[in-house]
Amino acid sequence: MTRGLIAAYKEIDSLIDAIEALKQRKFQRFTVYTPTPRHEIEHALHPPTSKVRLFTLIGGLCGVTFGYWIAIWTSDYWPLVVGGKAIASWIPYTIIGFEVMVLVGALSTVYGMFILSRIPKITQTIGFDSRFTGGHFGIYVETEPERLKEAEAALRETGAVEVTNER
Amino acid sequence: MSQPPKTVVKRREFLKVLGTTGAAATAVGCSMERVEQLIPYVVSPDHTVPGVSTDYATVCRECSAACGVIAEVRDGRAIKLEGNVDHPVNHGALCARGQAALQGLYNPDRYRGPMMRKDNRLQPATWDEVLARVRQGIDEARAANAASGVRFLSHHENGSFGAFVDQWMSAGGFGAHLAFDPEADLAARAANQAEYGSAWPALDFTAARLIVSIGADFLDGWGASVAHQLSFADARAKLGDAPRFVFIGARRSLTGLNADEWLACRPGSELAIANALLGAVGGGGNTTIAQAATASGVPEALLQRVADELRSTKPSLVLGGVSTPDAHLVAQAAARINKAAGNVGVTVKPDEGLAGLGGAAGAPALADLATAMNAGTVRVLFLRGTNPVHDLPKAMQFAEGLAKVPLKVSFSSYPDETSELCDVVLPDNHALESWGDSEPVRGTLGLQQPVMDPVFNTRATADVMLAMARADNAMSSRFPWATYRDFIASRYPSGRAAFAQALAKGLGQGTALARAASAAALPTTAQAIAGDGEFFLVVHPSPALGAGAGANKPWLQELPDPVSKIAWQSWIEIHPSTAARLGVQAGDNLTVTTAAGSLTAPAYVYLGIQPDTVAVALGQGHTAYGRYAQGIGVNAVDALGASFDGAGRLAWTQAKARVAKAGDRTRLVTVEGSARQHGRGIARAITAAQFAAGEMGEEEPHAFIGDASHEFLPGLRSPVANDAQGALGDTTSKSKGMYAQDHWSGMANRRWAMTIDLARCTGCSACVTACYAENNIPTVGARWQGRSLRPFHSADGAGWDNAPGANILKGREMAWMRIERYFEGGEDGSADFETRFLPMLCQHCGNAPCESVCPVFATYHAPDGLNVQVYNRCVGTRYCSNACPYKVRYFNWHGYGEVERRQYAFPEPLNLQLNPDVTVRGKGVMEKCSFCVQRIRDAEHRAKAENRDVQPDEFTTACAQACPSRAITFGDAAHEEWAVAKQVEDRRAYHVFEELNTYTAVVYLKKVNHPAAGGTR
Amino acid sequence: MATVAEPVRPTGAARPNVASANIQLPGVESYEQVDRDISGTLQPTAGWFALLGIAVAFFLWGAGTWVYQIYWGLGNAGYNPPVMWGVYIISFVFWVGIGHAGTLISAILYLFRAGFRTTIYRCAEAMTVFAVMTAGLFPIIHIGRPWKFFWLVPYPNWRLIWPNFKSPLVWDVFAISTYLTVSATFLYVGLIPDLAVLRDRATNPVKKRLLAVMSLGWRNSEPEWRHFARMYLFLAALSTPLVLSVHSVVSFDFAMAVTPGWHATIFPPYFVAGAIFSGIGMVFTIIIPIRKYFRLQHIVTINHLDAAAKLALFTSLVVGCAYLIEFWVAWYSANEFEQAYFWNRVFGQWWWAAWIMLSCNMIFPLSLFSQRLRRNPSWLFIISILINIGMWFERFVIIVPSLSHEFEPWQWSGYIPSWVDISILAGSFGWFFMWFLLFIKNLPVIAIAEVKEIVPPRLRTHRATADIDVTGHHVDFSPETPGEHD
Amino acid sequence: MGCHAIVQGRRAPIQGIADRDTAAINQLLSYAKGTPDQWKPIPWVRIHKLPEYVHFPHFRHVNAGVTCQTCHGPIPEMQRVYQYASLNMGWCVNCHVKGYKLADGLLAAGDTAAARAAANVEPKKARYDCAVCHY
Repeated sequence: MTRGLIAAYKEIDSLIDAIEALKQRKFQRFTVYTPTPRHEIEHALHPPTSKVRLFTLIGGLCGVTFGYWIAIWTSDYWPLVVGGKAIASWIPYTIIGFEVMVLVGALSTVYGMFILSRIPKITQTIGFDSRFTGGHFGIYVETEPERLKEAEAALRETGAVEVTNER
Repeated sequence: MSQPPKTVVKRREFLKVLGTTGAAATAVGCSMERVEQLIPYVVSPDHTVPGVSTDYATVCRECSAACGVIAEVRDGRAIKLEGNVDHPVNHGALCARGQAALQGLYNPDRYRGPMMRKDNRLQPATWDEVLARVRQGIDEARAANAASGVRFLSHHENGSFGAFVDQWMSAGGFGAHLAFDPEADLAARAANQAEYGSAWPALDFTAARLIVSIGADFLDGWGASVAHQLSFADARAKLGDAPRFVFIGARRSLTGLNADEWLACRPGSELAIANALLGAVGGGGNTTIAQAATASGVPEALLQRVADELRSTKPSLVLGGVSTPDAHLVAQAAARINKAAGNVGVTVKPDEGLAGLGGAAGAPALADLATAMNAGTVRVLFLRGTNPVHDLPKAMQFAEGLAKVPLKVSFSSYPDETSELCDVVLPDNHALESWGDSEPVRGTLGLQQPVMDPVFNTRATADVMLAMARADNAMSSRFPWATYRDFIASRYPSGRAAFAQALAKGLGQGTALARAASAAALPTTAQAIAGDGEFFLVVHPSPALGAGAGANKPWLQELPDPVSKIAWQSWIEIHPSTAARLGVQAGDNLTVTTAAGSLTAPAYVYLGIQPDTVAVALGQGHTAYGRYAQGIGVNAVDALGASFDGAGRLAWTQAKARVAKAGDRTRLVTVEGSARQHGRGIARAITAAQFAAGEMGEEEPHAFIGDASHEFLPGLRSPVANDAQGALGDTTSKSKGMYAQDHWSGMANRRWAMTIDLARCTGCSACVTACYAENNIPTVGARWQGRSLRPFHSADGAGWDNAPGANILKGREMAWMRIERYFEGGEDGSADFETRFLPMLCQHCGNAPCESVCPVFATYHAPDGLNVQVYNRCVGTRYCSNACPYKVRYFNWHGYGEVERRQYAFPEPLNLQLNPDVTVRGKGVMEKCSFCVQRIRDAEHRAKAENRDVQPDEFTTACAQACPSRAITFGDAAHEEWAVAKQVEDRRAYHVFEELNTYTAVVYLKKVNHPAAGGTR
Repeated sequence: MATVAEPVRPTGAARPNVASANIQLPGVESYEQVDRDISGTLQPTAGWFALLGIAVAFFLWGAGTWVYQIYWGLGNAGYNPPVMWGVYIISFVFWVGIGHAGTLISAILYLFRAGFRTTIYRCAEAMTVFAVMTAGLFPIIHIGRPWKFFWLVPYPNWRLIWPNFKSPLVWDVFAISTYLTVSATFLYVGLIPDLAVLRDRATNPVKKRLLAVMSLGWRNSEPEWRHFARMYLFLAALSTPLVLSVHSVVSFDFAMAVTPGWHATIFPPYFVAGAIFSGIGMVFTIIIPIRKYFRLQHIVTINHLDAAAKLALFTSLVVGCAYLIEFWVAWYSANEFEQAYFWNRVFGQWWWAAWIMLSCNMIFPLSLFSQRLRRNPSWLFIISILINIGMWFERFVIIVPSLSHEFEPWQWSGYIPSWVDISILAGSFGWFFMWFLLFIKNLPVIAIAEVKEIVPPRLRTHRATADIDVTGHHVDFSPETPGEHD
Repeated sequence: MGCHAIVQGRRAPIQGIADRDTAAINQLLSYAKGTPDQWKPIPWVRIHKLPEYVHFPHFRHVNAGVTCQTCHGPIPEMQRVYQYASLNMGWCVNCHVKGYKLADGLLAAGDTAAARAAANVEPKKARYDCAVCHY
């Protein structure tokens, strides 16, 4: 039985029209594919801002805390004076704090991106066509079987080069 | 040491086993996995507790002064020599040559046993074989009625040995015995004998107000250097009241560099000057100042001023010690000046004189011997401790004569040029392995006892001779003694029991019956300096190598010459103006040609020499004598003919020479970067006048914005100088751990520190060698230790840079302590320049720049003020050395401590000398002066064991202990009772680069200069 | 095959500038062509194998020399105390510096929206990773006991002792390892969409599978792009201070010591500028041959090079200024140690090194003021080589003369690198280019997805050559949609 | 430390402790046959070995009252002697910093009575400055 429809587009304005059409017809669950991020699509969909930044913030804070802590704790763990400097000397330790902040912050950012965009998912290719990484834009519409006709119509009249059933 | 257990482990072998651990003890890695076997003593020798040192008092035989030494013996092997504090000559000090005696003892090239010439090659033999051969030779001589053709040539030794040999020879009806010492200043001895009635009067520099030395290098090899240096330094330590010192000579030796004024005179003109001065003090003399001035090239006014000074200043001390053919006359004139100036008994003390210096044979006697040998009348020749083939000019034809002697018996312990020509070698024990006695000063006996069993299969010559005597019907009756020890003991005035007691201190009362020196009248004439060529050739003994005996000891080879700072090399000293005239750069090879022969060596451009003079040092140019001596430099004697002074000493300064560029170059193996301070105030001085006037003398020249306070005492009173954030200074700070004054360990209550008095320091470098000995510092200059130049090289070393000192050319010397020699003035090449010696070692800064940059805490600041280097933690980033303003950190560029590396610095059995208390550093780690932390810990252990605190000045560092100038003081600057704590408050005290805010623990005391009236330096 | 685009002759009105270069790609018609042309670089050629062989040979020679050095000790290198740091640390700083251009181009220029970065940043980023990999080796080669290097890393151990966090070398460990990790991550995540492209173009099933794993199942869906863009932005935001900090920390290795010539507050900015300068030099050295031999002139257009050349010129001016200020400060400080050192640097025993540095970094780059030369790839290539040489000697001049002419006149010395130093330096170039050559034949050297951004998408009403702004947005096409104004 | 001054030839099993390896002990005796000048040294196999760069004065520890067993373990119970303590740096430093508890030492030595008596003796600390052991 049918899950949804995959439509491939050659032109971006056709894609935008298709998005508009689907929106007008109150289709909720559809995914847009594009070989490269286009602002036109953003404007058409105006999606919420990504949550990645939270991961960055938390990661960064953990990093800077750990950086300072490891430096200060180890200094006091076995106090040895060098060059007549204070044993736990926070000024140079700022460098450690900073570097660890960047490290952990960056890694957690990437981690956040993976979580939010559900990758890695190596095997699942439902609702995807290999042309979408090439030259074609695409839309995958998921809907109840009875509305498939309506969706197909919307996609075709906006100029889809091809509409296929995904099962 | 996976070496199988011996069925019967002899003590000596056991020592070797131990030795290998010593060498394996590198910081590179722990070797817990290795299965080892410990071979203990079966029956522990007396007083020997494993791991605990025993001290034995004995006598140093490295020069004729016969200083008293204490040998530190650990597990049956001598690991360190220190001066005997009670000894009347050296009072506890010890020179570099004395320190290096250990490397003679453990020299890897010593004969391991008796040798005999078979198919024209010296090959190992048994004692029975060689003794039989010797007996056979003697019998043949007797059979041929030529017993008198049996001769004995020995190194002149202070003590009974000479008498013993004489007795032995006469008992056997053999010919005369000659005792020879190439370094002995026979001229001075003879003149002294004639004028004072004592071969070597005691010289009291402290009593003098003016010292005039006419070529007498009393600090480097002339007579008993250590005794002179002690007295000289004490005199200089009188600061404002110290005597002024004028040096007269063609070349500024180490002694000359310590003079306040140098009269650069033509070689051979010293006699004229001496006579002129003699006249000036009203002692007769047949030369006027004007004549002397023209003869010597010294400006008349200058000479006149010195003469007036000598007349007006009382008491004074005049010394004559030139090496020209008229040396005896110069010495005589000097002695007469002292008489006329009333110095005898004041600064010159004949009755307290050094004894035992008399009785050495002159070179003419050796010439006669050589003639006899060439004539074939010598049947058997015994040689002991002397190396005439190297030390005597070719013209004397000693080697040729030797070839004509049927049986040549050498007692030499080393394969030197002479013993290599002999038929039989009966290797002698080293002085530290044998019995003996000496008479350093009249009435006092210095007792020499073996401090350990022989390293090799050697026997004491005296014992061998006793054995031979007992086996000989003719002689046995006159030699009742079983061993030489009995012989010595039997002669000990107050009997054997007293003798045994005296051994403990190494000193006793009595006389060693040194043969009375012949007080023959001195000839009143002398040869002139002969030869054509526009230059005078001055040949002088090397302060470290002497006439050559020291050349097989890597410590002495590695020790930069105190004057030229060149090591592992021969060089020709030439004046800048002359060099410019001949277009000679430093390092250009020069060929010096005299009638007798020629020398080729790199030029060293030296301010302290006459423009019409070139100088070469003795000691190098060995063709045998072991791996460290062979193939290095030239033998200066090759340029000398058979010309002697009136007392029979070979005249080292005897010829004129032609000097030509050889065309090629040899890089000078020098440790000198720049010989000028560039106004950086590193070695500072103050004139006596300023000092008297209470001025400060030279100050730190730069005071730029951000310059730190010059108040450095706080840095010395507390172990750690306060840091920028003040946490260490803040008494309430909690995070100070063991650095808190009230910490339970109490470590932070001490601040180890050192003062170095530049007024005393003479730059003799004894401290440097003492440091090598104490701290297992590797020598890196040997020919095979050079770095590889090609990626592929064969095992035999082909493809390696085999130039001596290749590592030092790259600045890789490891001396934790170095003596920097800075010149002041004389940029125009004039003789009016001053020299400042500055011992530079780790300054143990309170705010050490090296510490904070180390990523792994391998160097850090200990609570007791030490700047610690932890070898086994070091990863070798060398960042600390970059940060160090004093450049006193040294890196192990090669595996000097790894047996399997060709750079291995302690070839067996040299490794037996390694100090078990100090880690042998491995490849790739940084090292530096530790303030002898092992001695600090040892003192703390002792104190703890005796349940007390470390007493003030209870111990000191190796350098301070050895210093014959007593210039170095070590101790705890945080406690007033320690000497160093008082020293740092001296008005002359300063820190090097104090504006860097390093709060160093090494404080220098400014040198005090005594310029001539109106002079500045 | 696409035809080579003629350089766009700029009109007097609209001169390309660094901020918004004329980044149009007239030679590119369609997204498919982008895929085709860029993935066209991936076919191995005989020439490539030859180059790789040479690189590997150099690398092996260097590695062998290192083993030799470890066995016989560092004495085989040319060190001449007190010159305790030599070729190895010079090369360390050199390679770290090279790395900086990558991050600058991929991160800082990204934040500045400098569009010309698009076609060159992938190369630069790969270069960064490999350069930092190379640099990371040198401290280990340099230290006396490399097998103990791990002691610089803080980890719980039975010795109960930790690294000294006050030591600039430990800062280095943190900075360099962070930098390597972050830039490698940056490179990889940037690659994910392109890997997806390759995956879907791949015919060989094994390769397809491998690419599928590497591309983590990326599908170009809009939400993926949304998070991706955000992530990319924050990575850029973190990398920007990171790249500035890394070379500042490296400069602290010197600035924190009291050594004359090192102990200067100017070092961090001076080093960062120098690093970026040298990095851009290396980018030219790499990108110019690539664009020529792979015929990518229509993608990496002359405008891009022109813009990059301006950046090189700018950093060169900064560096030159720093050189001059150093001398001025030495004079103004009235610190005679500094003065003596700087005099020795230019007129003393090291004059030759100093003048190589000054001419290559300060004087020759001035030629880039000429637009004709800026737009001449051959000249840019020559200049880039000169910059590489000059920047290596800048580090030489900073390290060796300072150490050889320090406080203590008695310890002044010289320095001559030995064959060991040279071999290992050569080996490091072999190592670097080995990795880079492997990279260009296995991964897209130009960011496919991002190049597509600046290629006008096909429109129903055929306006393929419509104007687009720097971000590739159609100037005259913005559908009226809600949310446009948030 | 003067252990094994006397070696007993054979000894029967007592309190369930097995018979010692008498063959080995007899071999030990064989080294001391005849008069002292015929004695052979016993090639002791080294079990406890510190790296050469660690300076360890036994007497300081013995004087401080550290019992042999604290570091060497229950030697008498060992059929074959093995290295009891790790002897690594952390092990040393822990004791230096935290201090040596006499009670524990005595307990290890098997002297329970004395241990109980020493229950509340202050732990004996030692310096943990690097240069105390490494120079």
